[in-house]
Amino acid sequence: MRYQVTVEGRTFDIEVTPDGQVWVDNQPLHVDLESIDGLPLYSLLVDHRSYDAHVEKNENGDQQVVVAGRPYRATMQGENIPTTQVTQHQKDEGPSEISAPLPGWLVDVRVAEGESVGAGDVVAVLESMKMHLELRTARDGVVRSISASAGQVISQGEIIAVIDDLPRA
Amino acid sequence: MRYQVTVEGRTFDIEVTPDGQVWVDNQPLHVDLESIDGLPLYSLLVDHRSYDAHVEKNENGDQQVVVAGRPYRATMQGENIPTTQVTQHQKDEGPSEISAPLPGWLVDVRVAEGESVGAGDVVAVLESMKMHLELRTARDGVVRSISASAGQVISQGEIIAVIDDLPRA
Amino acid sequence: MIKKVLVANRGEIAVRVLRTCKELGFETVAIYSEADREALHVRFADEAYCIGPPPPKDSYLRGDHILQVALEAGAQLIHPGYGFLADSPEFARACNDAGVTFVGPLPETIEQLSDKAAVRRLARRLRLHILPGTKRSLDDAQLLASADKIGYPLLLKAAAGGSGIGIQIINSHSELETAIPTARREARTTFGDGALYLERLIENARHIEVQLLADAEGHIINLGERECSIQRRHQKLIEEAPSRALDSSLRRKILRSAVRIARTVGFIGAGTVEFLLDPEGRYYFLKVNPRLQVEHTVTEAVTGVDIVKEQLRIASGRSLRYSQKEVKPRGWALECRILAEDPFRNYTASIGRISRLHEPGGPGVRVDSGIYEGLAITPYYDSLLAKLVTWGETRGVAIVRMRRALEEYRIHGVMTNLDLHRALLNSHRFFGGQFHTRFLEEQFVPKEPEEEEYLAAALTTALLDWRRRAGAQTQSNGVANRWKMLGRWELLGGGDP
Amino acid sequence: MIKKVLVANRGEIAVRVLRTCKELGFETVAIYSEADREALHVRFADEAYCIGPPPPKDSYLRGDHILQVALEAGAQLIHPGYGFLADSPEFARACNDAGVTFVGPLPETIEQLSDKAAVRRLARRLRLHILPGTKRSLDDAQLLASADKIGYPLLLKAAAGGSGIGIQIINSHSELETAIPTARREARTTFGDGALYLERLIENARHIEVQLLADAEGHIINLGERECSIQRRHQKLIEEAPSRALDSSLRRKILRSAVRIARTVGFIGAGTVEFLLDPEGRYYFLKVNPRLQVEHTVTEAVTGVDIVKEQLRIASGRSLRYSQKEVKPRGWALECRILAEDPFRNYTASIGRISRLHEPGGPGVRVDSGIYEGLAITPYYDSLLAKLVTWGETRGVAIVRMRRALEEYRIHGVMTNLDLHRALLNSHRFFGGQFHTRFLEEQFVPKEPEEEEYLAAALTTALLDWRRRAGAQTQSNGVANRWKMLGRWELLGGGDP
Repeated sequence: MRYQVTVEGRTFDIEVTPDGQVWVDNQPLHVDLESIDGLPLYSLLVDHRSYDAHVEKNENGDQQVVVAGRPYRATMQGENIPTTQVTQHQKDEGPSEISAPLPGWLVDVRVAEGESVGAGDVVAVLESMKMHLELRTARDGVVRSISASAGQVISQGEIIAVIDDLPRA
Repeated sequence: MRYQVTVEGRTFDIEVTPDGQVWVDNQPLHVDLESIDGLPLYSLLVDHRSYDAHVEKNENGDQQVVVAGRPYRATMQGENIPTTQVTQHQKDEGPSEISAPLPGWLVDVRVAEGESVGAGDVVAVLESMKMHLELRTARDGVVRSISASAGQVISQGEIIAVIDDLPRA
Repeated sequence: MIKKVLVANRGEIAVRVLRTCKELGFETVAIYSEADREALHVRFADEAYCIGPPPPKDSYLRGDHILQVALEAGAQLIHPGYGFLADSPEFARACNDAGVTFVGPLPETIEQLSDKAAVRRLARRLRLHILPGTKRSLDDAQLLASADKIGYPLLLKAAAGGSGIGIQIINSHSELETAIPTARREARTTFGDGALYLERLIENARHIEVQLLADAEGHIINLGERECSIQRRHQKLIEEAPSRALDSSLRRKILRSAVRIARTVGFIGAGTVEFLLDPEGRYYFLKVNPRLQVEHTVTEAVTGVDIVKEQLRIASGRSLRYSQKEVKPRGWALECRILAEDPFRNYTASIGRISRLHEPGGPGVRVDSGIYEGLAITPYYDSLLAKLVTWGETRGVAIVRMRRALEEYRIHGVMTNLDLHRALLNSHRFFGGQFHTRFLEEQFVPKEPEEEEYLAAALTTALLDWRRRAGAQTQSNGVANRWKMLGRWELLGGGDP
Repeated sequence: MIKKVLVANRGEIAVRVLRTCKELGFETVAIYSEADREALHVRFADEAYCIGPPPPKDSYLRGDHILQVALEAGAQLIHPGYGFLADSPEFARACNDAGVTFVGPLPETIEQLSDKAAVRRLARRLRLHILPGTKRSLDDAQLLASADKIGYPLLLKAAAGGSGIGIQIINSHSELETAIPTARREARTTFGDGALYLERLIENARHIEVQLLADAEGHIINLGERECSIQRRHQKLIEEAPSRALDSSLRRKILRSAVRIARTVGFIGAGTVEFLLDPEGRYYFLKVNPRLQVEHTVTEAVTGVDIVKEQLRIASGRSLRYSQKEVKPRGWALECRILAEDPFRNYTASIGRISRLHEPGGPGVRVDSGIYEGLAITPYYDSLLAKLVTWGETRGVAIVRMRRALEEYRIHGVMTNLDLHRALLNSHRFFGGQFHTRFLEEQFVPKEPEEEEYLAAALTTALLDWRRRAGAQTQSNGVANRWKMLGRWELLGGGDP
């Protein structure tokens, strides 16, 4: 089985033979991955170098491998593996929603309905865990609606404002 | 629902009403049992007294409740609960087997086939985790067979000797 | 009679205080909001009472509820921890009036210390330097005029703010003009008070503070200084004791200044006097905190004094057990605040459930944690999960020990700033002690992770996929191990496997 | 050049040594048996090599394999920990001959110290008291005759034994007659050598030992004494430093005796001289351990010295960093050995998988652990899971802190002796320091658990059944909490919930 694994921009060519031997970039490596008690917890030995690895989902639901306490996103290609589509499919059209990435309290709403906004403008400020979080719009537009007001408790994912595209010239 | 719960010899009469209120020995108690993250781990408040409880199986496979780090065996009776049979059903007849409660090495076999043994006699000595463990016979009898010898590695549950009852007088 | 103590706080500091109470043989009472039913301090205390819904204003700030619980539970003492009601003279007074001893200074002292203008006047009388700044009730035009007089850069602060919230750095007149309206609005929303004031920004300043203990008989001692210059967004991140920035003569002066100001206000209990130190060795008085601080642990590590125990003793009317001469600091200590936030994405707070936890141990390591495996981290309170403290004979040893302990620490389920700490502790400038309060935000560049860890992540990903496909026959690691081991025996040329 | 250290051990002590190596910036190499692939020390080290099947004689005692790994991995130092090869002059010699430095005394010193008869002669020459006893090669008749001369009670010991294994107390001639054949057979099976000897049993004796550090230039210092009188089956269970049994004049004498004997044998490295102290204050020399001891942690806690670091420094040819005067012990420290065994069922060993682990923390607490959640505890090695160490200004503070830490500790999945420790630490005689080496087995009666915990167990059992039956609608604790809280608001008469 041959894999192309990309970790944070670095790509490794990894081959695992039917008897479990591992070749990386066509060099043999002595690799021993031990799963601990059915947990997503592993002890990895690579030519006797010892790593601890933990496989988990990150906030966005993507799988990540935590090595020595540091999280790495890994994507994989290989025979029978649907190529991971990391296409930069950005919606350039239609309304965009500004929602709360965390639950918290709305400290401030900086825009009014009907107001024009530019990419990067702060639409609202959310407080969560004693931190202020600025919620910005990713592109130019007009505020169609605002569905929350300062002082209000907000759930995760709750929509705070909807921004319409600028009318086409 | 009414329960009779016996914990290490002490029996409590516990009633849980349909709305979850708890009465113990006909006195109302404010009881709040909080399960943590689907784990067998609980935070228990009894009239505001705080306990941590952990439910697990002990070595014999019986359920036990660990309160504040100390294990308690609890048995329960109630409507629709098959009465827990804790009968002292001791086999007084037929051959008895001496087996290893832990894996380890057999350090010594103290009896020979055909030898008479008395209740409490040491049949063999097992070493496990640097400890010596004496394996004794529970009653009088004659050693029918010995199936392991000193120095041998023994698995958990492996039979080391079989003791026959003394021929009836 | 066995005493009963109510701890009017949550998280790591509630656990911290409960620990000492237990050691003293006191009965303990915890309070919790609806969001904290699972919290460690609830499980840790002898008794626990729910005091309200999650928002602090409805629970941990409800002094009336908390006092009611204390009376119902029969507590003789209330320890406020830090934050929440710790600086509230009203709460302290209500407790004392109800016959429950508030663990802290007299309500009048707390009141006096919370009046920032009065404290500044007092400091000036004692001939301490204070930061040039304005009053707290200026209008926009007055602020702009004062700013030009004080000179830039300066800090625009919300009068009702605290703990580093509501502070902005202003570099010019025009920046200030733009900043004022937003700052007022935010201050009004966040603190319910739009008042702002200005303060001179000292560049390359270091934050030095002095830990004090004082009893009701007027004995005051210092437990040495702490340095807390590694900050993010004006909030302390790493603290240490003692400070590398002080030589013995400057140390003596600062310690003496701290004791003098405490004596003047009739301070009783444990408190901290905060200073800013400029690169020329001039120190500016900032304020007196009439309570336990997050970073009291580093002082405990070097002095061996349990500060919470001394607080409880003093609150019980006993006199100090130490004379100044008997306080003999040894070695060096560091504290890293472990926060649930993503330092590489603008310190965004992170919530979730602790899915796995492995804490460091071994010589010279102390962990003060408010979490455990399975606990949900909610967005309602601050993001402090735990404090990691290391001690060493020298600052160098404390640092290498902290590096080692940070490498051991594993928290899964929420993002933490462990990695930022690792990077900071590995930086040469931190090791050299060359930093100031804006070091992290202005000068620090974290190191890239080690190259070989990328490969480890890639191998784990590929092998897990391969195993899923290959199924059961390769699950048995034991067999693979034995095979490899046999290979090794041949290599080593001997031994019956 | 960065040094590389191979740690020729497993479990908590391997982790302990690896920690200091990491702090020193050394590269680390672990070795493991097939049973230890998951072990913490493997995950902890930079590199790890399998050296054989589970039985120690096939892995951790295979000096040839271990040395081969050291050479292959390019390690310059081998730290043996305690047990296994730590006392083996052959292994020390093989390492040194192969150009890998053995962290310990010279092989000749280890050899000399392992010859018990020679060491006794040496002690006698230095006018130290030694326990009346016999040679190690007597036949049955000679043993019986010698026993009558020495007097009863006495100890029958296997000559090849150690660590408290193969020791029996004999109270009379007839008891000895019965015991000899069985003891010979067991010694032959366990140690491969049936030789026995006798030693006077000192009643109500206390175990006192002195920690030493010595460099190659002949500087020797002591780091004070430890007391290890709380034992079970002649194995230490709780240790402390300093000892309550010594006044300053006796302490001075014992420390001086220890240094003298070490000087006489040309000791280099870290070592311990063990004594028995009788109730009259007479102390008997027992032996010199040329290695790190399990309980070195309590000495570290009071002196602040990292003993492993000093071992590595000395092994690297450097001289001692401390003069005797610079060693300034502070406070008191205790260590509890946390073992996987059932103390209430004859100390039966327990195996299984650690299903949940919560370690204590906070001020004055150190945990040295070889386990983590998910790890399988196998029957192949000793049952030491972790060591819990507390420090306090006084012995009393160290004790109450230990009680508190023991209450916090949770280990699920295997039986442990945590409960025995809790009971011991709560006993008045332990608190009073009135104990001796047979205190636990002869005099200690554990307290019954608290009555109310029975009810807690009963309630948990009943409510879990009730919830299972009631199904989903009662799972939502949040609703129940809110309901109860509303009730509370009404009670408190205020606040909008």
